[in-house]
Amino acid sequence: MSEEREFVPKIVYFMCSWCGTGGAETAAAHHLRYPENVIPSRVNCTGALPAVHVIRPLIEGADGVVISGCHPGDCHYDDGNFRARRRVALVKSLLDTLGLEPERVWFRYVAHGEGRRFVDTAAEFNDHITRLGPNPLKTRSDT
Amino acid sequence: MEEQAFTPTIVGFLCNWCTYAAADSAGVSRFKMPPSVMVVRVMCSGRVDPLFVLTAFLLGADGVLISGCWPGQCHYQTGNLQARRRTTLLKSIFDTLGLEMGDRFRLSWISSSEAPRFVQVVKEFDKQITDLGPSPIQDELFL
Amino acid sequence: MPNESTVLIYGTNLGGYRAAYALGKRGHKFILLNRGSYVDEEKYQALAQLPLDFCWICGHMPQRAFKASGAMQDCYNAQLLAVSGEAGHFHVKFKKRDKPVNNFACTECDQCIEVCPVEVGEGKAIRVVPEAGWENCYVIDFEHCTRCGACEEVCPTGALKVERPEEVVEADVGAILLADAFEEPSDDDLRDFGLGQGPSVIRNSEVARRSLLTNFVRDSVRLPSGRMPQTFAVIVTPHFNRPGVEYENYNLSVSAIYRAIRLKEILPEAEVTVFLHDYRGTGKGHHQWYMKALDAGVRVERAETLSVVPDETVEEAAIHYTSLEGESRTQSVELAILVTGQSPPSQMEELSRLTGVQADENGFCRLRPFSCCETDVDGVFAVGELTGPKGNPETVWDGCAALTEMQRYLGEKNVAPGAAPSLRDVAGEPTRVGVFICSCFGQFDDRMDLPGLVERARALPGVSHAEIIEGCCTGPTIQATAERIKESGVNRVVLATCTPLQKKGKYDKAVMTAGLSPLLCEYLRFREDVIQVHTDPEGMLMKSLALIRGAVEKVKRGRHVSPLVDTFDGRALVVGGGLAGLTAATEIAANGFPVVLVERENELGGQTKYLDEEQREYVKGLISSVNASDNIACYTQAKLGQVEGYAGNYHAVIETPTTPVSVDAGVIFVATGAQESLPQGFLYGEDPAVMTQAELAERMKGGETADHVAMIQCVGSRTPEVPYCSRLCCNQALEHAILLREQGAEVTVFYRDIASYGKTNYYRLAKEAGVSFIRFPGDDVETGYPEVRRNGAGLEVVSEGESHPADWVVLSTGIVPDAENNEALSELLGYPLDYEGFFSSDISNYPYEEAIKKLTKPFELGSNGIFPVGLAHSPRSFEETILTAKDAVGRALVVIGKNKMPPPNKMFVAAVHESLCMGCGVCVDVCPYGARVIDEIERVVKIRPFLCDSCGSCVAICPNNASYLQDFKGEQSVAALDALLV
Amino acid sequence: MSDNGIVLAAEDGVEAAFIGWLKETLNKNIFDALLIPVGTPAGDSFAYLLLQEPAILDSASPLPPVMPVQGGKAIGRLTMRENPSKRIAAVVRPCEARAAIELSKLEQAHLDNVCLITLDCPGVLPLADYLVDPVAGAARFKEASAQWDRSPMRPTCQVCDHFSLRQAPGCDLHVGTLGCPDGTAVVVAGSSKGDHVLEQMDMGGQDEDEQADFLNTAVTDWGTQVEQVEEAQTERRRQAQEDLREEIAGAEKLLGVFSSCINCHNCQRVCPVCYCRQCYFESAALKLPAENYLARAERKGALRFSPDTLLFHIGRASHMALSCVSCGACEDACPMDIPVGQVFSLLGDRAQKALGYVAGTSLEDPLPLVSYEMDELHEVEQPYVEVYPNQEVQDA
Amino acid sequence: MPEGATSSAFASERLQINQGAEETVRELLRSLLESGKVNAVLALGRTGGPSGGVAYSLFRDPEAFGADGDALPLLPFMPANAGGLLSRLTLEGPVAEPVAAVVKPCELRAFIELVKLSQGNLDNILLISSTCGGVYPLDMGIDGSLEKKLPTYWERMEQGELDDDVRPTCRACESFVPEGADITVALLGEADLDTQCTLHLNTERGAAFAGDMEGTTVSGKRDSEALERSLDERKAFREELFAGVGVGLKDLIHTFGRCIGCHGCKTVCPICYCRLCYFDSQNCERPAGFYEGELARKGGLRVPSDTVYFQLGRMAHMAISCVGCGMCTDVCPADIPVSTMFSKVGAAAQAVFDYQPGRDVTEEIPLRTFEEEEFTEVAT
Repeated sequence: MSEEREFVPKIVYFMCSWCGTGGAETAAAHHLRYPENVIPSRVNCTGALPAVHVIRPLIEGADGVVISGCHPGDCHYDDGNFRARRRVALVKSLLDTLGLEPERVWFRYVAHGEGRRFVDTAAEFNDHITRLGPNPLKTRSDT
Repeated sequence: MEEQAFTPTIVGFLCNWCTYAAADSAGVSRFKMPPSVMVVRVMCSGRVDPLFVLTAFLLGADGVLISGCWPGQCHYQTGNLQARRRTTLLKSIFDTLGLEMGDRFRLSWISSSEAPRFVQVVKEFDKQITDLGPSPIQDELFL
Repeated sequence: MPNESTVLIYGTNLGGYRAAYALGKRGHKFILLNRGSYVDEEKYQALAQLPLDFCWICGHMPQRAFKASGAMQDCYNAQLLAVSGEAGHFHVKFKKRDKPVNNFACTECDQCIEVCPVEVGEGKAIRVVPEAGWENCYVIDFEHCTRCGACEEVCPTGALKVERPEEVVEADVGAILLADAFEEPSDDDLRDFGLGQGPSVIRNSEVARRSLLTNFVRDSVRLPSGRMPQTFAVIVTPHFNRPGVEYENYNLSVSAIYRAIRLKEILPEAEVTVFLHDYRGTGKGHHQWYMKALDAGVRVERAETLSVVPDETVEEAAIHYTSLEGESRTQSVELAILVTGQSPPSQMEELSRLTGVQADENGFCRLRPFSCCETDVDGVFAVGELTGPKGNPETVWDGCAALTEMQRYLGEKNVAPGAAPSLRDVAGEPTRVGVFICSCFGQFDDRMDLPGLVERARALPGVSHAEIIEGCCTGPTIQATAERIKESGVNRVVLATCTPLQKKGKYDKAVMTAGLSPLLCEYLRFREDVIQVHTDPEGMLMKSLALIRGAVEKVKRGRHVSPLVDTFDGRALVVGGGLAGLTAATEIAANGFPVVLVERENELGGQTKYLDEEQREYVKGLISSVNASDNIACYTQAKLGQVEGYAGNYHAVIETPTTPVSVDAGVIFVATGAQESLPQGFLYGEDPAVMTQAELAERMKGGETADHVAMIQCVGSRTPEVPYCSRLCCNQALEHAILLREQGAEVTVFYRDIASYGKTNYYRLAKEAGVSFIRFPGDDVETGYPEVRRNGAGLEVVSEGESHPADWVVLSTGIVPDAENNEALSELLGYPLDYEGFFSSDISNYPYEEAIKKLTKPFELGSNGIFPVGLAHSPRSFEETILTAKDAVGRALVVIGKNKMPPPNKMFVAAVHESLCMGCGVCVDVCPYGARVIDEIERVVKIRPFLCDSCGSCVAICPNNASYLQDFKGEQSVAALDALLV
Repeated sequence: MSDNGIVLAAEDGVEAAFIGWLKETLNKNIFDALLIPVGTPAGDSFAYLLLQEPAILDSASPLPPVMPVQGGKAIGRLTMRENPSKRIAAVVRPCEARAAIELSKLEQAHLDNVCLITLDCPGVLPLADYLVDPVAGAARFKEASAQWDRSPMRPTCQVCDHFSLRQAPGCDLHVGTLGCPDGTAVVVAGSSKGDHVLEQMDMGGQDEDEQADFLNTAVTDWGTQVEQVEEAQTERRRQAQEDLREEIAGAEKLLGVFSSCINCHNCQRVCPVCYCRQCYFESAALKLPAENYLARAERKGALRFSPDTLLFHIGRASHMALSCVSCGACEDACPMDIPVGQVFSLLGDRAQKALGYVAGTSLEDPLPLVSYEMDELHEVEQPYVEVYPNQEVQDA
Repeated sequence: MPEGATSSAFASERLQINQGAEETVRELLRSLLESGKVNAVLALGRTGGPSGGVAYSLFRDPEAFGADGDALPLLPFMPANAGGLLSRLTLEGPVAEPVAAVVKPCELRAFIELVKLSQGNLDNILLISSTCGGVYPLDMGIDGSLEKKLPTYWERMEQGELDDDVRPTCRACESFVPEGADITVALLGEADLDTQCTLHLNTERGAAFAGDMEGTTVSGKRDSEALERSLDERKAFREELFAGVGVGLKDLIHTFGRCIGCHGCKTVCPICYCRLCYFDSQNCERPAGFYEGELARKGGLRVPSDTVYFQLGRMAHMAISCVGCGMCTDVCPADIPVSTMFSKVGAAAQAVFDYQPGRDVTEEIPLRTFEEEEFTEVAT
């Protein structure tokens, strides 16, 4: 329990360079706050995020991975986010099958103007992961 | 009876500067020689990758002839000397494995002025291979 | 004396923005007069009009690039004072007052806000408006501002001046574009709907506004008391409002339906009723969404009249309405959402005084017949809502159509791109990474320990230099940074500053001035990702370091690649010689580009038989100008044989009756038209008294008439087989009905929904003319349609058991795509058809066409240089057909004929390690732009850099990293990821 | 599936009859060549031979006791760059045909001139077991397959539910033996290509109708039999996969499973649908400087080296699980007896289910990751219906 | 001469420690990590918990070498050739701070060979090796039989003998005495390995790192009788082994006939350093036309083909550098005696060029050099 409180998760937040990023910037312009331990990583499009890039952080030190891109129909590249959705489904299925806590991966649309939605996602996911506790893989030396 | 009928297939990797020239003038001067050698022109005997020889044999060549400039005369200084080492290695491999391919290929030095010697070598080699008969590799299905 | 090349754009509606974008891209200067005090004070018009709850239209404007290149001059608080001269040589006079904060000097450091002593509500007298996609605007609330000047003093770049002088500016322009903004009806206009009279009535635009930072969530509809309503009414107000007060833009019904569906998504238990008179979903996908709403359990109530009476205190409103059958009902809801239309433009009088343009009977700007944006005054154009209610596509198309129409008044392009700085190839140099951390003019110093960060950054492997810079977003600081990069002798750069989204251009400029390719650099959003969103110093330090570590690992592995250039063929190929094709051909030719026109039939003109005289004349005119033009080669009885290549480089073979002709072209217009669907049943073809609207028109021309005429709408439309509204039939039927009435005939219209649209409200006119309307249960297609029977000599129409005698039965039949032809062509061009069987809009139209961001998409090559126009694209009226053609031409004019065209993303394009590529083609399948193709000989994928928008889908789908983006290589991304997590 | 078919019959067993039939196809010049497993000279294994000499067929074995090379891979090697000009019949097991079909979707096989012929498959022995004593192995296999006893077969084969491709449109001809009277088998066509072959092979002879009736009864009997077994197998598979998941699920167990992996990547090299020339996990992307490894070692206290073992397995799954045909080749090739085959077919089944796809059963279905529906998979979208109540995000 | 073959590798200085070999090595490594003298240690260790397997790891935490730590530095097992791993570690440049590696002689030779090929970097790598009694085959590491074997193994080690169950390759290994190691742990033929142990500090670096271990420094001639004996035994076994694989085309095809084409031998071979093997490259992806041609010529051919081509070709590429580590045999799912074939061929070829792979980093790889006057008999 006391550990629970001390545990600060490492979280990678993949965001597309258009909406996801835009949401983060709107949040900043509004001086909305979110936890420091949520580390953003930009990709041009969620559709450009290889499955391996979601899996690797979960093995190499992240407690959770959250992915944000444009809303359906809003993708700067038309359908990248639809493809991303399938890829996330695949990764979640694999993790689930292997009992590796698919709930450590989140996929939520955030549009450019949606600063609040962005920080909420960061904060909500952070709390969610904090409740889940540390990712057992990240400290395993035999991965 | 079959023996006589047999005309070998010999692949000749000839160096552009010496042996190929020699073969050329041999042809120009209408020297008679067995038709068995299929000439492959290479810029230097040093270019002959051991895999060339292997490939030739596996694709059914009865013999392989590599020929370049005399030591010290290589257009590229030392290509032929490296060829010699490679050839040595390949021979050693064949011999260790008891593959008669060792006897089925030959490295020789023939300068551009030695057309007669070229004819000589070809005749000898052709004889040597004819005596050996068809390469057993040809009818192996499981290579 | 040559014509002026600059264009004056008055107002900021979507059409105006689009025109500005196209002008800038084409190379014309433009002056943007904004009545508002900042970039889009009027922005929410988009929200009122958009069915979606997100919007970033303005973000598509490369305004910084435009300003840098001198293409754009934007003026605020502007007012047009005088216009003199004539088309091509207007002299305009206007006054403007600059925004207190000059965005180009502003670093958005927020110090002004911090020092401002005046508290106003949550914020201060100076505040930031971040929603604007262009840039974060700092606006001063002059009501409360004390003019103390504290903000001016603290501004590090002198970007802020509280008092800006009002300036009067004069300019010479070749053309004037009136694009005054959409105007929402006032609360008073909506008084019948109880707006402002109680807590439980709200505008849809307000809901959208509330959703800005979150998208549409429960809180967007939460009642003032904090209670979550469970019963909703979504009301399309123009259907019930007083005449002339508000007009219905074409997507209003579907906006209401969309809102209802979203409500059901977030509150599945809620009762949602959409109140409208008719469902007027005339655009692509609209009918689909209607059906979806019904599936979602949304109740759609059709009413004749409707008013809302909210309770002043209790959060409840009573909807009083009369059903179509005339019985009056009342329904009480907790929240009524008003989907409102638009008011007639308030500026018309002023504008006609200044420019001489005329208002029409409804108070909108009058246009010349058969033109898209031409007003009565040569050289003066009007676009978007100013000229009448529209759908979003039409509004946006106006913009590019305007570009097409105004070409003839404009001189040579007057914007030349600046010379690119020469970059040095760093190959072979040992990697030296420089980390430059922005202090935002000392602003960040007290937010976190920058020197400490620099120390730790310097210690990272591969980093040879790290320092704090003042900034990299103002002229001087950009220069200074470039200098520092040069002096430090690094060959890789990590810039930790702020928003690349808005300032990438500036950072690129800095590093390129220093001779480095942006591929060797990474820009961190230090401010957005750390400074402004966090407080804990230690955590901030850790996070910054992680980000820098990641960036360093990325740039270490960056390689210099020099961008390629391609030429965009100036020729155009037009398939189809109907109205759309002829328009496109003539307009392209008029701009001096050669055109090849291919027509299937043996003469041009397409389906003219349904046209009236004027329209026929117009088409004839087009045909003769086609024949007259030296720029147009015309092949009749010909069809497209084969097509290869891509945007800017198409090679086609045309099969003619004689010999095949091979044609090179940069763009292809698909104008192959569509067909009238032939009715089945209803005794059509069996009884001469049963006819289609087209046939009716013929007969009426021949002077025939009848006593009792029955019309049946939606014959062969909005059925499972033809799942869309054919858009034209209703207006056509109504016009005929009115004419017949004038000749004294009794006219009864059997309908499901009267989807009439446009400025002229034929629906009302018809009713006033005494046409009677009978609705048949429309949503059940099987049993819904009335039955036509013989009754003695005459006929009878039986609907819901009731018989209605008729002499004529007129069937309003829809328009159906030429399926066979379209599929073949789609195959040939590799261009998709939409689910309706028409050629798709240039990009995916999810959730439906009004997802306007799609229409304003700035990536010109997104459609691979292929433009479906006219009926090939969707059912369109004569005028709209012309509009689609001129819009397409406008978009083509932006790229066509460019000799040295760099890839849209310069060096940031996709590439392939051919030695690893297996030629499996999955990347080809996922590429949204056809920027990749399999080389059948080598069995590897080749790139078409000019179609590549560098989304990276190819990278994600490629199993072994054979595909990569120049700035997103496998080795880069993995190393960077690891570094984030150390 | 077309109703076109024939009945094979011969005193000396189905295999002989089938081989005879194949010879006939060569003699009748219906095919120019066959691709079929043949015993190796040493007599200790089998290899796919491409042959046109009917004589060689005598040493051929349509259903060898082991699967040293996955037939799909063989077909892929043969046709990866182009369609062969000759008409080739490939006699392969169902899972091998499915692999070939996946490969053709990935442009790694060109099947226009290839006729896929599959047989009801009793499974194969684990390669290692067999190699201990090939002769005994062969006998064991013969005996077991005779009564469709899968117990000695590889684990993946024991729970195979696609042992008969009678329903798969991609497969051209299928030889049904399950439940057929001794010495007989039915040959049915799964495609027009197959139909065409049967028509050409139609020897006529007995009275058409009689033949037809005979055939129909034979086919129906066989069909019902197969369906029953399929049901049973599906159930076994479900059960086995449940148990397996129990054994491997969770970081602790999973790392136990892969703990003895020696990173030889044999599983990937022999996987028929892992078509990459160079695997991502051997590419430059994961070759990192020492400081990277050391930093990771520091965080974890130690770093298994070679690194990225788990990443390789999960990552590979992310690349191929959607095309996995559960052939078990990977497990045969694993020198460390890791149940890769079982794990991957578990991953494959579940992933394919999640995205509504069954690998290798149709040439038409698009690969799941190159296609999408606009309205699908909403379960992976994290719902956000209300502002998240959180002090931290309030304006400072 | 045999004498030199085994003793030339030792420096005269050696450190005698009154502690079992295992403990000594653990102790040494733990102290090196604790003191920060080394940044990490590459050594064998347990993976996947108690029921798990064994793999090499980069250890940072000294505790790994504590009494019940995960590390198993001297385990007679070889899940990978550490030479290849060291190459992977230092491929992009030397390690900044010292890293210690506990390797077997053949692994050490592989690393040296790779360094010659610019595939690795020796700087800052502290090489710890031992006189090697061979390792057990991989499959014994799976069923746990390895554990049971250990007592016998060490017993026979003390007697200077090899357990019959260690890999044939090891029993036929002539280079079981490490050359070029900074520290050599004397194991083979050393008495009371559980109570005492000798460290040979062959280099200054070795001395510097192991210097503060408690023990007595001894110098002067050491008795290498046991090693010599082992050498003779192994030589004898080697001849047997090599004689075991027949010669001639038929036998070659028989031997490799059951190859399943996984190329695992190449993947685990430390010397095969190519990122993309020639035999996996486009060069060996043939159009259907090629097979049809062959078919026309021979009436039938194996598909996938190139089995023999691959084996012979790979020999031509790496046999000259083959260190006979036996990984290839271990990994072969078809139980082909790959290593025997390759060592046999390699040994012969190396003899021809009088070359010993991995003996000395300054020794040129034969095919990268030549003599003006040599092999005159080959070329005529």
